[in-house]
Amino acid sequence: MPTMNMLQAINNALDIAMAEDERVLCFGEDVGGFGGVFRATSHLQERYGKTRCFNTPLVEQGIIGFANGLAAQGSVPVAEIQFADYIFPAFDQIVNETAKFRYRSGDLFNVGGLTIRAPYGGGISGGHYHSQSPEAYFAHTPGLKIVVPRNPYEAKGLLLAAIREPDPVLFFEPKRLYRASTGEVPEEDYQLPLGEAEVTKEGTDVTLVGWGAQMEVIDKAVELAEKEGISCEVIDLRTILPWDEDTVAESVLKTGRLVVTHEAPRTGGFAGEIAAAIQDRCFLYLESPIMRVTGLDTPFPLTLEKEYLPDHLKVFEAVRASVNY
Amino acid sequence: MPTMNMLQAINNALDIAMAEDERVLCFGEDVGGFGGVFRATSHLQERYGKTRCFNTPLVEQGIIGFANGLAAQGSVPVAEIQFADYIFPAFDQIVNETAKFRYRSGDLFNVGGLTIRAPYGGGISGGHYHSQSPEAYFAHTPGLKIVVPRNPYEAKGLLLAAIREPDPVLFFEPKRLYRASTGEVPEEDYQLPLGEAEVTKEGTDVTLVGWGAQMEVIDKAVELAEKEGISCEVIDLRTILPWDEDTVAESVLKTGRLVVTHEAPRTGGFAGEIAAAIQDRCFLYLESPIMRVTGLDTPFPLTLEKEYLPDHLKVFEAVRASVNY
Amino acid sequence: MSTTRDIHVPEFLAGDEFSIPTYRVLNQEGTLYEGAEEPPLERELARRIYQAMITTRVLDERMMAAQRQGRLSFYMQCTGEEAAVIGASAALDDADMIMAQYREQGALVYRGFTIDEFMNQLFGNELDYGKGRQMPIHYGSRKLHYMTISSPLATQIPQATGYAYGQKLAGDGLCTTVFFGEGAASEGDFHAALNMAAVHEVPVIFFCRNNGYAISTPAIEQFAADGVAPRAFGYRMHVIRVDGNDILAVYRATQEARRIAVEHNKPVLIEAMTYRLAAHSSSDDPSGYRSRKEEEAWREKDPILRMKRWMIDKGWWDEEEEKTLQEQLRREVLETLKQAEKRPPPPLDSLVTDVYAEVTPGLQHQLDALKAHIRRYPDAYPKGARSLDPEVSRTDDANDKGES
Amino acid sequence: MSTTRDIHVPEFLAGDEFSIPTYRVLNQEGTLYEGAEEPPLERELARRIYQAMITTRVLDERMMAAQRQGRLSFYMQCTGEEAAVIGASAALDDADMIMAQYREQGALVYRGFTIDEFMNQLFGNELDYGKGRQMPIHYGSRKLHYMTISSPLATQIPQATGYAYGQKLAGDGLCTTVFFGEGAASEGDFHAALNMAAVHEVPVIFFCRNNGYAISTPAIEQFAADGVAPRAFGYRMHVIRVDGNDILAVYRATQEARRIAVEHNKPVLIEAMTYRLAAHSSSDDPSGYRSRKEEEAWREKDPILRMKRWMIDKGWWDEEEEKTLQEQLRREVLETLKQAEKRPPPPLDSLVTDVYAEVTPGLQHQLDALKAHIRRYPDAYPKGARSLDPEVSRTDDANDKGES
Ligand SMILES: Cc1ncc(C[n+]2csc(CCOP(=O)(O)OP(=O)(O)O)c2C)c(N)n1
Ligand SMILES: Cc1ncc(C[n+]2csc(CCOP(=O)(O)OP(=O)(O)O)c2C)c(N)n1
Ligand SMILES: [Mg+2]
Ligand SMILES: [Mg+2]
Repeated sequence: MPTMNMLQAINNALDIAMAEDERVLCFGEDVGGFGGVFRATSHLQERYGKTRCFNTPLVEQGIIGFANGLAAQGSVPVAEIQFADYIFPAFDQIVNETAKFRYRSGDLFNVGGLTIRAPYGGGISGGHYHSQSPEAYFAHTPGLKIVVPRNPYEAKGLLLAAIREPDPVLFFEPKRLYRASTGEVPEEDYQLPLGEAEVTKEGTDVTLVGWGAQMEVIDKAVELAEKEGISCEVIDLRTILPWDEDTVAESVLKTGRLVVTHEAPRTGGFAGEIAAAIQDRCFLYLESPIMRVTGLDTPFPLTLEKEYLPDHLKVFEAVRASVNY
Repeated sequence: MPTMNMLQAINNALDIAMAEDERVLCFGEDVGGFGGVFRATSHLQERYGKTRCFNTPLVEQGIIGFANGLAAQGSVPVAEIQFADYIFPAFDQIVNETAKFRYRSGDLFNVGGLTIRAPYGGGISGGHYHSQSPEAYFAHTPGLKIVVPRNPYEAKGLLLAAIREPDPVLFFEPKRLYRASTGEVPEEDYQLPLGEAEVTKEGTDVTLVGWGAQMEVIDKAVELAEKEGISCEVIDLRTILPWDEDTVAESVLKTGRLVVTHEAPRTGGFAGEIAAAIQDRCFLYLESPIMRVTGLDTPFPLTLEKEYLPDHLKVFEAVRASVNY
Repeated sequence: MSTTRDIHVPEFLAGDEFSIPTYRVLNQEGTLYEGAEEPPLERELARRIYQAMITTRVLDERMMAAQRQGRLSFYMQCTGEEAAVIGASAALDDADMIMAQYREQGALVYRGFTIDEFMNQLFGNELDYGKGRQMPIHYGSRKLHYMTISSPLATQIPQATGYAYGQKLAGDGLCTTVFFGEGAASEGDFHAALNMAAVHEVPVIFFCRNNGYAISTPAIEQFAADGVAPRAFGYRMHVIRVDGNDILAVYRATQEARRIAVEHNKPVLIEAMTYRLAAHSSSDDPSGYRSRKEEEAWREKDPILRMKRWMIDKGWWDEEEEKTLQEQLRREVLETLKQAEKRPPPPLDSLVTDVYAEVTPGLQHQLDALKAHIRRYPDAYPKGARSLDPEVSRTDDANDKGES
Repeated sequence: MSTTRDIHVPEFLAGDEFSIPTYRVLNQEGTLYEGAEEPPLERELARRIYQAMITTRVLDERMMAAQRQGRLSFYMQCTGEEAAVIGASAALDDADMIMAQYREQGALVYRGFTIDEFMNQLFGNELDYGKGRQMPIHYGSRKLHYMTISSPLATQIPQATGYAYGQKLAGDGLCTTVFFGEGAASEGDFHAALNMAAVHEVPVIFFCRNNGYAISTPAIEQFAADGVAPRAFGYRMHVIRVDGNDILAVYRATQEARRIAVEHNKPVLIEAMTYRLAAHSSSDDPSGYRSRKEEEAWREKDPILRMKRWMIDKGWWDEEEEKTLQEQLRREVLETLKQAEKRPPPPLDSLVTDVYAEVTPGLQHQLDALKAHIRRYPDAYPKGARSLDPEVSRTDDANDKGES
């Protein structure tokens, strides 16, 4: 099996999707000849032509409006937003249009073919306009699916699933891992299920839940915790909306403790939703309050980024606090 | 003291603010000569002239962009978005600009003078584009303040405070109550504090938290509950961001039970944040899981609106379930 | 970029260098302007157009009356703009996609949406294709290639660009026409749509109904330029301004626009100058922001009257026929209305279907909880209570009608 | 609306009816075009402009080199566009507001932002006015009326309209100039800004640097029209296209634009035709999307060289002076850089200040928890650990410098 980094895995997934189905189109700012500022769409224009892989003018609301129309027509657009921080001009098209297209028409029309890719997250000295994790902004929107991969293998399998999914999917890619995360990735076509979390490690004392780049942080924290004899169960949520409550609840019923972590600010972040739902379902089994390890309630900083980020030490301390409550 | 409905109270607050400070400006779609589609800005153009109260072209991103610039310049803009459902084209200007203006410049520049008013909420046969409650979309954004009044008295006092507040404020007005809610409102200038919840009724068995139009629903539910001998404490959050965790926590430490309700869909709604924070702070005192009574995880419907809404019966049932857990 | 001439003195342009004329064929008397050529429009098609205009007018009058009686929660009229909307639709292939704003029911009438179909949407009953989820007038028909209306303004404009791009790739010779008001053209989405259409050479017709108002806001407070047409220059796009109350001019211009779009894959902007004769909607009262005199002046330019005169001149129509048609339509609307308002609401399950292609476990759970709650309080939720048991109340194939 | 002439045949316009010329004064040899008039530009001001151009060029070269050495995380050059940015700035009142995109450091240099001030921002140290919160090149200065840069493109354009509206109300005779690239002009915010400025008669100058590229995207894939200038017609706005590498043309055109803006409260659009000689940013490599030949052709149109020839011709500058200035600047940049990179980071508390006017209880709580955590692991957070005790490490008045 070849080794790929996450960008290669994503590029490979797009290549497979475009080769297989000529209705699949890739576009966005600098996506065409240049292959995207991160090169996720490299060589696609060469292979599939300028009508199927192209640059758009610099207008996110237009990119997604255009993509919505294309999807409604029956094409399968994969639109790139250059940074997740720049997805907000398209917020109306996504939240009021993409998400409600099928519902409002009684399923006469839908934009299920649409996938929106965007690099997200911090740890790259990007300051508050190249570091945001906006998943929670969208997770309040029925009709959208939101997926975040943690490594190249997951990225390829989840992206292929997202493209073929009959619902519109926001696919947030942890850009800090684009080149940093490498691993074996099958060359052939495969899909990983949407809507299903994955227990990446079993344990008995405490459950840790995260997604995307934060899974690496969790793994490091777990190493520290296990050295202290704390047995951790780790869950990668993978799909943020609709999320797999059952898998998390089942784990917490067993461990009695839960730590959830994400980079985005705490207030209104998706950890809040998980905590709210799980305290409801597992109330009598909880040994300690559900803990959240998140960014501060501030814009994403630059010089003090390290201090801001929910790193492995902060997660480890939360695990300790949870177990010693 | 005169009796006013909520629109009159809001109009009165704007009138007072404009009379007192000539830097205060009111604008938005149909806000000028016509006085707004709900008439919240009636007569302001007559009184203060076309340069201070005017129609804008139909472009929400422009309205808020313009308002951000005006506020940075030192003016005190009160921008109206005709319906909260149409605030999303301005999402980027609000979330990436308004909210981060002071922080990113190290306080060289700020848009603290800005207030954005928008009618929100259901119960008016508006379907999903005239009924949304988008507060949670913004509550994940440090730098913004979010305020929702429950009656005319609160509307006037909170709006005056919002306009004079040194931070930008989103002021969501429960349009179902615009004419339906009336009450005594002092003619003179007064302010109510931002960032402080209000305990509107004391009780001992269970705490109910809500805001805006939902307070009326809570009151009805409490009536039913008290008939069954359940003593309810009721809290109007009033400011959603930054919210008054202390007041809610204090109450829950006493009652041991919490029911939170809002109209927006459950997943990612602000009740989740409240539940997450309170289970953390009050863990050992909780007698039952924190319950959320919310809209369904769907776009806002029309014909079956009554079924969708978190009405007094649903809140009442949650109170019962909480007490009988 | 064909940057052209040099100048050595700083001369500013302001757009006064050119002006955009208005294309007119038919005057208010129903005869042709001097020098105007009648577009080839056969009797049958002319009658289909005219009848659609009358039907739209009658439907609007009746439904606004029904709204005033409290039978309907909301309504919006096309009144005064029938020629613009129907003239454009008639110039299209019936399989072309139409993406409308909300005031274009005339296009649906023209394509054969039945009164029954209108009523079911207006009453959001169990036969509404939209399953009672949107406010009245948010029609849609897959069969008639008419995209379901969405309230947020201008969002359909870049969508039309995307839809038409897909049509171009599909190579079926079809195009998309997107309607919008001069107010909606102020949204950022409009600018995005035109620019992308020009850059990507998309067969889309941007049809602006410049009816003078956006609710209370007059066009003069909407833009400083001479209408919406000059914006086409910003994107190098073909553009024409037409008298929107002139059925022949609208028809002919749209025909030509369609040719440019489909044969050359070039977008076209059409600005139809017209007037919103009625209130913005049933919630609006225009007396607060415009004069009766102004309204009267425009009432005299009624597009239906103008076409009628032309039709009668041609011998293609007469007053007798008109009377019969009007009476028949009024009757049909009223009868259909009565049936539609009595039809049951969509089933309770429709609250959670179509959010996703399949109902998610979470939504199923929420529906189950709701059902349990309604069982406890059936009287509080009469609409929901009647369909707790889907087998009993659901007309099974009802919802499939408009889709095929 | 001045709807004008009628036509009776369906003629479409496509913008080929007119063309937008380019205003040029100085040719590449540094002499005037025939028929061109030299704007009144005194020796002292010309030297201030020229020195600002040189300073900008040297700063850019040195800092890009520093970035290549890994001393700086990110950098963006103004290279090739100095005449456009500085020529425009020189035509303004120094108290006019400037709202830039990110490639306009020349304007700051011109207004007197010191090398030290640049360095402190670039290194996000404790003297950075922005308190180390934004990426390098996100400068701002209240004192110099230069709005802090924001990365999201085009957001500053409608803000400039609003800012200028406030200036008009304040009646102090000032205006706002907003810079942006031809790429950013595709955003919806651009359209909103121009339309609102025209409707509300706002003294704002929209200055488009059309440098041919938006990262890798050539202008030809950005719009189909002849540049950005024709968009002004869509809003009835004064517009001029200038040779952006011609300091005299830019200066003169902007002077005139400012007069129109301030005296008549009318917005103006200026499109400066120029070229981004360097990479988009330190993260970019243009060899993937454009030819060396193209770059070379533009390098010969270097705006600094052109002005230099004119200055020398005038006897206002000579090679000796140039050499001395360049050396002195290189030295100053390097020395200042060395100091700035050694300065401590902003204090830990700055993580939570300025989110709101006052630190909220919730944020104070989060900061306290963070401090407790850092006390436990001081080595893991060296920057934060050094300012756990604010008294010790904070240079108290440091942050006030740029604000007055
Ligand atoms: C994004 C958005 N903003 C505001 C509204 C509220 N609104 C509905 S119709 C309307 C006026 C539209 O005017 P125009 O586009 O000229 O169309 P007309 O009604 O004249 O046909 C407004 C402001 C909306 N539906 N969507
Ligand atoms: C809203 C938004 N979308 C995308 C980006 C990423 N981005 C940064 S610069 C740039 C290109 C800008 O080109 P142009 O406006 O022509 O300015 P230039 O770099 O040529 O000076 C892009 C796409 C951004 N910063 N903001
Ligand atoms: Mg209109
Ligand atoms: Mg550029």
